[in-house]
Amino acid sequence: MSISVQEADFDVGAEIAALTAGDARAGAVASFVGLVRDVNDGDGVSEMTLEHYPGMTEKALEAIVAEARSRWDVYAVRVIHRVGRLLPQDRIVLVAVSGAHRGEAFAACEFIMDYLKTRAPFWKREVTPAGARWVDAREADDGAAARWEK
Amino acid sequence: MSISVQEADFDVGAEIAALTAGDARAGAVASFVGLVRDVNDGDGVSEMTLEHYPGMTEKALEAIVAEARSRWDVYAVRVIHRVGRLLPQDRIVLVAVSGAHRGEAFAACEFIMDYLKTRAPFWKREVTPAGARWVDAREADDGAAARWEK
Amino acid sequence: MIKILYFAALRERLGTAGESIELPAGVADVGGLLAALAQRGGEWAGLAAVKNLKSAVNQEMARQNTPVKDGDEVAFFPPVTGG
Amino acid sequence: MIKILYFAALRERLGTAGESIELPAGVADVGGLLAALAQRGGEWAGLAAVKNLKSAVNQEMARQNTPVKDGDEVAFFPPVTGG
Repeated sequence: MSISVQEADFDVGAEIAALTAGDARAGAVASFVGLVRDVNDGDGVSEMTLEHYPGMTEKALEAIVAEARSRWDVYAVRVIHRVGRLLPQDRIVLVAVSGAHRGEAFAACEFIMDYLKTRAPFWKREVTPAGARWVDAREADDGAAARWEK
Repeated sequence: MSISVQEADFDVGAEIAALTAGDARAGAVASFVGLVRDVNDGDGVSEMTLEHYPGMTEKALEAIVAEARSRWDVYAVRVIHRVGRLLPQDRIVLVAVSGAHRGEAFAACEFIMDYLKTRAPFWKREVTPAGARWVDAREADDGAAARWEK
Repeated sequence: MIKILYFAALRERLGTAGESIELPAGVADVGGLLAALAQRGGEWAGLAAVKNLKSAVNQEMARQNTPVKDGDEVAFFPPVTGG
Repeated sequence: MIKILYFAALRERLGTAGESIELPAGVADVGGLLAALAQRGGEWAGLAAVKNLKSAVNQEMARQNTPVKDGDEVAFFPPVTGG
């Protein structure tokens, strides 16, 4: 299964290794790990909770991965996104892509992250010294996703 | 130490985790793993040997990392490149970069790989059914490096 | 009947995670459904004016003119912030 | 004295990984050194004509006009293929 939405943490090394296990065509694995930062918009963050839309989340991620596969010749794709309560330095998301060469793997990995940030139904609620608040979407994320439009 | 040239394999998960250990500013780690493919230029590859230029290799990698740091605001960088005899599916290289956000981390990681491919003194000698041969440089690698030129 | 879901800040603001209602008479798309919900008044009156309000129909991202018909699952939520 | 190193296919072709020689009279740069080595004849004669021959002086990538002086370490090699 290439897509997982889960509360549990994941093993980055094992996931990256599994992506190319038994596949000697693969010369490249590009990957991304997103982590909880202890600061956002200038305020300290002591914890966050990730809410999502069960059912749609998985469909949205599948569609994003399918779109990446239609654009680049990649072999295996793995997406893991955590939900629930997370603390600073906790892993949030993993995207890993294998391919023959690095160009396709990098592009597909970055594309998936950019689309995930703008099209997959996850919402972060963070706790700061002033109380809990929902995280605002970053305009930079819309810009990052827009550059892939044909 | 952010740069290693070594015969030994490396632990991708441990290296990626170490990059952000104790650093809660980091929200992003982009990484790349290069692997030995079992085919190159249409011929089967049963093993390869990586030669390098001891001393210059480390200096070249340090210069590439320094250049990446001057271009993007990234936190930690790790480069490991193996030398010696390797078999298909063996890991060859790891580049991992942490930053506050993914854009800088992805760009710096891909930049380091592109420059490493064209500026760090490593040479691959591969064994095919027709005998051993030195791997030719790929024109695509020159093109990939050229796009970063200012 | 249609199923409506509310997420994140919108869920908190409206005080509900979702409901099942008869498709209001004359409602044919997402924009029409928002207008019908606004007639409830209170927090609902401001629903359509929520900045960058996003919607989905049957778990696919939707727009104001995306059709809504009996049996559909419609969701309203703020811009997504995962990853 | 200067130290000259040869790597990869070039090392095999020339049959040596390196040597230490007196800086030949009149040699001031990488191109001049190549011309001087070519005078040895045999495989050396074709050295400067090797496709995409690369060089380094004191472990920094060099060009034909990069200066070479007494005490330097000069290396010749094919295009790199790591990663």
